[in-house]
Amino acid sequence: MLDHKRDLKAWLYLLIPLFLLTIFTFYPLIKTFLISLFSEYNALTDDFGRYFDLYAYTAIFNDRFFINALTNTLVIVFVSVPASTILALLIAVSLNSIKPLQKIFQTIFFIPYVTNALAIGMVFNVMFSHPLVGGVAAEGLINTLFQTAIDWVGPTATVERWRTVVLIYTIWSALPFKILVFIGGLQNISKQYYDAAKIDAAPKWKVMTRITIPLLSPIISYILITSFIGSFKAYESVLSVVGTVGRSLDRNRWTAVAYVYDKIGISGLDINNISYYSRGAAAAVVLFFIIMIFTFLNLYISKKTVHY
Amino acid sequence: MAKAIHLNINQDYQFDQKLKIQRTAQLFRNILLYTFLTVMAFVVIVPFYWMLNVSFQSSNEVLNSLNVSFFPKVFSPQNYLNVFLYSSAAQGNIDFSRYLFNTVLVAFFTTLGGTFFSILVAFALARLNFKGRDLIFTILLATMMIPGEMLVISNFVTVSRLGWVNANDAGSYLAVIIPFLVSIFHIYLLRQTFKQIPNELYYAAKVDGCTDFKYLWKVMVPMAKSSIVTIIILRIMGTWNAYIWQDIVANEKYKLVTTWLRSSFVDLADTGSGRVLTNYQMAATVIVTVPLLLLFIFFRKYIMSGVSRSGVKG
Amino acid sequence: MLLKTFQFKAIAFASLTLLLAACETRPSSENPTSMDQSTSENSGDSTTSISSSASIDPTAPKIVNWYNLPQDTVLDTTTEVTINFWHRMGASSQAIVQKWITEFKVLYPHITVVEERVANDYTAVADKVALSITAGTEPDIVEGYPDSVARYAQAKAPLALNNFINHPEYGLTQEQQDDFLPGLWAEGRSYDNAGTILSLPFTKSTEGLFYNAPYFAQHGYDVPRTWDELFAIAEDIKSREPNAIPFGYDSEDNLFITAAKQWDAPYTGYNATTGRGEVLFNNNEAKDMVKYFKDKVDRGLMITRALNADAYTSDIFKTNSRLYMYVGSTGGTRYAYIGASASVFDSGYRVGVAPLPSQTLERPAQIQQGPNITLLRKGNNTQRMLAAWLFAKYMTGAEQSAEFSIPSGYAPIRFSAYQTQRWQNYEATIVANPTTSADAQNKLVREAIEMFLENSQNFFTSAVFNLSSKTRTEVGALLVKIFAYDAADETDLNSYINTQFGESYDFIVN
Amino acid sequence: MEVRLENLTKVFESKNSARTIAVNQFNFTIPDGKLVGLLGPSGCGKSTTLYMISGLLYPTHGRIFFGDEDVTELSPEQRGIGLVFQNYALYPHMTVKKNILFPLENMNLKKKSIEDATKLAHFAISPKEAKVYYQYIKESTSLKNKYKRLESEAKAVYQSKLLEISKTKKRNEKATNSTSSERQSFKDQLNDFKLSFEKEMQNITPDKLQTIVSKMNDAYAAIEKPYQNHKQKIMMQLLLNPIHWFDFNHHFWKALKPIVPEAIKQVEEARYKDYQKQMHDEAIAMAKLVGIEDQLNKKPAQLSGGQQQRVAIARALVKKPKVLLLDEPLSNLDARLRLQTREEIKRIQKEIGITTVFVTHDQEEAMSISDEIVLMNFGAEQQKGNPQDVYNQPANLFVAKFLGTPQLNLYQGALKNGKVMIQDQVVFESSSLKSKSLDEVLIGVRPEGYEMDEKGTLTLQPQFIEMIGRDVSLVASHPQAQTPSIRIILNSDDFSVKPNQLIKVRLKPHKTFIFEKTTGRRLA
Repeated sequence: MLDHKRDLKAWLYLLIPLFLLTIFTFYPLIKTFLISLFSEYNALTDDFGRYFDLYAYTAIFNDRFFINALTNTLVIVFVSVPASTILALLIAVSLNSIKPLQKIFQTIFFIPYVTNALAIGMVFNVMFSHPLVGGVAAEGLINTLFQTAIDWVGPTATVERWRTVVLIYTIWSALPFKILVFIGGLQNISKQYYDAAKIDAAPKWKVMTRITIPLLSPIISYILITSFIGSFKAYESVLSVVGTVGRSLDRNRWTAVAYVYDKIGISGLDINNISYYSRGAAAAVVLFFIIMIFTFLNLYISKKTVHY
Repeated sequence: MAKAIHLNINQDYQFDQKLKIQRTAQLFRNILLYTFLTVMAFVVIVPFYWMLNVSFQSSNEVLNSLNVSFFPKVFSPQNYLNVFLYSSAAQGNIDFSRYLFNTVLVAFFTTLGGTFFSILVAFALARLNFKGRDLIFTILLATMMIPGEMLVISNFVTVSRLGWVNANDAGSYLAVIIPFLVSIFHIYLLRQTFKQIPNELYYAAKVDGCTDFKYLWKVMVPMAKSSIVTIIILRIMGTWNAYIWQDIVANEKYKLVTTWLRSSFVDLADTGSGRVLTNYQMAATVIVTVPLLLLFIFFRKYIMSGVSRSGVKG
Repeated sequence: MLLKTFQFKAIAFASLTLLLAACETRPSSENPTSMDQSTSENSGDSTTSISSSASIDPTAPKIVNWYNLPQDTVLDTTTEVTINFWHRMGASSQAIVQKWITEFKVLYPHITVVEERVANDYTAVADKVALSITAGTEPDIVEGYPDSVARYAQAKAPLALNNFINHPEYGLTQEQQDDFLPGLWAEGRSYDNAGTILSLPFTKSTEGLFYNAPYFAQHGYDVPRTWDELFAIAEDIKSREPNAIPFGYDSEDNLFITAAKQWDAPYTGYNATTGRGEVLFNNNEAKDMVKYFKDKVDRGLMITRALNADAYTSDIFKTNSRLYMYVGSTGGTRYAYIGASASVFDSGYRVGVAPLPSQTLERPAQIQQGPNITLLRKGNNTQRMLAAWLFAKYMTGAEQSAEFSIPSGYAPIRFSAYQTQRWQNYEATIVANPTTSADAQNKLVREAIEMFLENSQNFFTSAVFNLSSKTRTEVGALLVKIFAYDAADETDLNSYINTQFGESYDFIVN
Repeated sequence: MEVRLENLTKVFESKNSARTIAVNQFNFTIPDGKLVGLLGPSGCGKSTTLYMISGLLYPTHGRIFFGDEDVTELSPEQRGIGLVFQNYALYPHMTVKKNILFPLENMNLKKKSIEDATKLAHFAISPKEAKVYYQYIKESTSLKNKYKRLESEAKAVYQSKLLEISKTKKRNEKATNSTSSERQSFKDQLNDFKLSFEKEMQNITPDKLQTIVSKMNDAYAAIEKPYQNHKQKIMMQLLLNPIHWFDFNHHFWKALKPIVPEAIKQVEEARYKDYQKQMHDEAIAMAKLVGIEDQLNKKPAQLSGGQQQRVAIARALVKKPKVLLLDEPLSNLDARLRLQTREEIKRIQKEIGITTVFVTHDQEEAMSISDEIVLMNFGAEQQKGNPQDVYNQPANLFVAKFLGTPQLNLYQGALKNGKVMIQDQVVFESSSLKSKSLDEVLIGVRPEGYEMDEKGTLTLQPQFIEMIGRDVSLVASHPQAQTPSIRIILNSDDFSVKPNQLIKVRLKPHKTFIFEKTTGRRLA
């Protein structure tokens, strides 16, 4: 309602940040778009080449390893995000409904958040490790505990197995932030709703579904949106958990991002004279659009269901 | 009469019964809750237990033992010292402390600058109204979805044109700090909080002859401090976990702990086994984890209300 | 709000597609671009044999134009120059280079050399150099493998050394050139047929068979020359010690490439018609080769590094039990002793080195590895490039070559290195039957280097193109997978091998 | 300080260029030191008006004068007003004291008081020059204001013209031409202003202003110079002794006092005064005035609504504004507190005699404390004046209906040459009506405007009796009444009403108003 005479001031606040963003975000973004369309782009000379077409896109969609990478990403997204969200919600609610030990539990659940993601990924790797030849090294913790000799993360690990480990890790590492957010949200819900529920003698599950979740819905949707965006970009997690130091990540375990990195690492043209770099860019662009679509979907759904 | 009394007693008795049932139900529920939490807590904690366990094992144990040990056979706290003394050939003899120093330095400046800019932008977007505000906000939101790798190469070219890449001076730090200084995610988070501060406060401040800038720092920032603390933590975490970008742009002397944790401690110097000395690795990880943990425990209150705010629609 | 975003993006994309319409579209069959053509006349066979130096045809297209250095160019010693040298050397080697830099500064006070260890492995170095080329901040000298050079060549970045070498004052005389081991020297020329020289050999090594000498003597084994002989011995050992893994091979990558060569199985090469590098390893000979070794692995006769939980197989070797021979890089010769416990050493543990076994004695092959040094073109800054050249020349001098080899086990790259005083002194220190680990190491290094020299005619290198390094790592991974695969039966194994080969191939070319 | 609003107009333009006129050609003068209530139903533009006075909103047309200074272009802080919001808008993270101090901290006291002191000093030292100089300053500023005003008015006119054009525009050349011509003329106008401004500046600028100024400054310097050197020395001495570092200014001033020349004493005083203390004292004083001195260290959240209200008022008053603006200040309080605070506000206002504007939708509230009320509806003034007069002599139906509880009762009636009749019964006549005739009028009667009378001309059907405290009201019905039931306040002595028995009443002339049905204009 306040009338502003001078826009100029506002721009002063934005000046430096926007400048930085323009140089380090907008410009590269646009450039990547263009590169993905100039299918003979030469990364070394930064020369866009002669051709402006969609060949890079056709190339990646004919590349089964890209499809595979996308699948891996989608699996991570659609298993780990909902799973971790639900789990986090349960934990948060339970945490919120206990008095003694609450703070200690809170701290414990937060620990994964402050540890170096890569390092802890390697811990997982060690825990699930399995020597390919008996008698040269120790079985990992898990194999020892369950008296098995399964290759979970090694070169011979089957899809189901390494995916399981990756998912366990991603869920595990996604928990703390979500728990944190939910607890915060729960504490903002005023007690009277619950008192009312008590008076109506509503059963616990009903309280959960009829009061807690609706009142948390803005936070839930926020969590979903951000963590969807986040897990679409998953790479380091996979690399550190099911990759081996000094070897490039097994192509079957690639996420979309891993694909991008591999392609922008190779110079020159492939057999169809399409620059690998352009293909990397194209993959990134595709990923970008997928993320965008999902975000809109999210927002749309939350518009429908969230009670603000 | 007697009957009545008896009845009464009976009723009382039943009443007690009800109470008992309720109590037991309550008890049962609590038991369930605590078991659930304990189990989850256990799952969460295992990797850390393992981290600590390994970090106290001797190099010989991690390299040659043929079965996992749940507790260090030879308890070797000296690992924690060795982490600092260890200068692995793989790292060109730059020791851990240097990396730690780099990380702290970078973390400090990224946090400082990043938070500052986030505050400015969030304020402009939440409080001031000017032409094109919504457009800018929309664009920002859109860029939140960009996978970072779309930016890496062009940014590399940019920073190297600025002479920051492999610069043997502060340049390397700049290359690590500047490009991702402005975080849209944080701006978004903060804007949401600012949005919730009632307009009247702003008008009141106006009437009290308070400039926009002063209002931001004297009213908005203190009121949004929990969100700001959150951002600070997120920032520090970011630096703590920074991997790819800094690994590409900075030369050995200026890299951050993550690189060290991943690619150092490859055992060439000692026995030439070419294996990773996980005990050192884990000791190092513990060393970088603990301060952050303390930070959290210290700011728990703020962080919690802070992050939850971000969820509410603005 | 976000719907707006969508519109905004949509518009952006629409405008791009409009652009597309304005642009030229690609004819269906288009000839490959520069780099590929340049190599198009390259010899069609799968690998460039180095022992027989390829015939030079000056009229052939050059991969990069030779930088024109007039004969009468003189070094301008008045103006300061600083040149950068990027490498990935370990601490000890780095120390030596730093020493050289100070020495060089005395010779040429106006030249300052800045050496820098920019990454952990050669691929990472290449990535960095590639990026820096894009950004125009590339170093003057870089240590690396040929395929990296080929990569730089796509930006015409490498400096053709021919005119520098031929320069009357600062160049290399003919006998100086001949002083380099011919095979190594030839590698610098292997990028085209015009004789363009893009690199000088720097630190070179090959693979050797290291064996537990006393153990072999004790059981009267002769040093194996073929794989069959080797595995015969292995089986004998196995029969004696059931839980032994008699033989180890450190690098799966090398195993595949070398063995493929020995089995005469195509690996990579240059397409005769297009002249572009191509991937050929997906063939039956290669599969047979893999099966041969897979069989040995399954029977517990053999192990590789990946199977050994990423520890060098020498790790077990050093325990003087279970593993009695391994193939490792001569660059790491000393690690045959380093790390072996004193007790083991005193118990008489000694190591012998022999050439790599081959499939048949007719077709011996031994990989030649180790980085070269490449100069990068610095515009037309003649003085700067001249300075870089001089330092490169200095680093590859006889003295330096010897100095660098002795501690590491890399072979000197020049014959005259063996005449240097330094080398003589070193030779003098070698004792017939050493009693200290240090002596033993020196002896072994010497033997390794002799082995290197004697077998240099068997050296080979693979074709060099934008996918060669990817292929190399991929075949390594492929081998590990197959070795680790737990096959139900013959057919299962075959099908698995086929699928894996197929996948790997698709992956590389895609 | 008198506040004058000259045909103030505020038009809100929403994105889809839908224009809503919140305030329309509003003219009003708030006499100095009076408390004026802006009264009206919600959305009548009273708050908008208030915010325009405060400077938070800028009028589309019209001017605002504080005294004879045009403040239309000035920002809120420049106008020197105090504003109290409906929800108090206290800073939740500051203590009560901090809240009250906040405005003071923003108004660089030191600078200001030094300036004033310097001015005085100048007058003391070189009266002649000072007189000329400050005269010039005063005139030039007022001149600037004047032209600013002129320009903005011209701009407003220009824009409204453009708007007209764009409305009538039919996508043809002429329209665009006219816009361009308008733009041209506007430009010319601005140019003229510029020229004439410069000319007038010339006129008021005294010849050789420079020399005068320099003379003045030299005279000042002549006195200050020797003293300055002294000052330096003393400062050095003090700095050498660490005891003085704490609260340096205090010690410094103590040392300076004896040696400072009379002429510039105030200036130096102003320079070394402890403003923190001053602000603090003022804050305390304010707190005392509103009676919250014992709450100073609490956070707003810990206070009751009434206390928060007082804090808000204290904060608004602490910087001694010329005008105090209150936006529905009582609406968040419960009934009892409301009465209390109402008195409180009145008291405070009287005590400091500040011109106050009080916005409310509660007529009772407005009437009880305002010296003068302004009734607004649809962004326009309906009636203004002293509350009682307005109540007794409502200008129109709206006013009559809006004021007074229970509401006034309306009957459908007719006017036959001067006589007002309901159902052919003459209920009211007045000379003012002369011999007018109108077959549709509305008769408004205040609830207290009835008298039981056997010969009464109005017959009512009682429904029931309502007792609110002391006064008793009869709820009855009448066929011609606009409302199903009508309320009559009876004086308790005469009520012998029996249920379901018709009663006859007479209307008190001064409590009865006649309105034109169509326009709501009052006839008598």
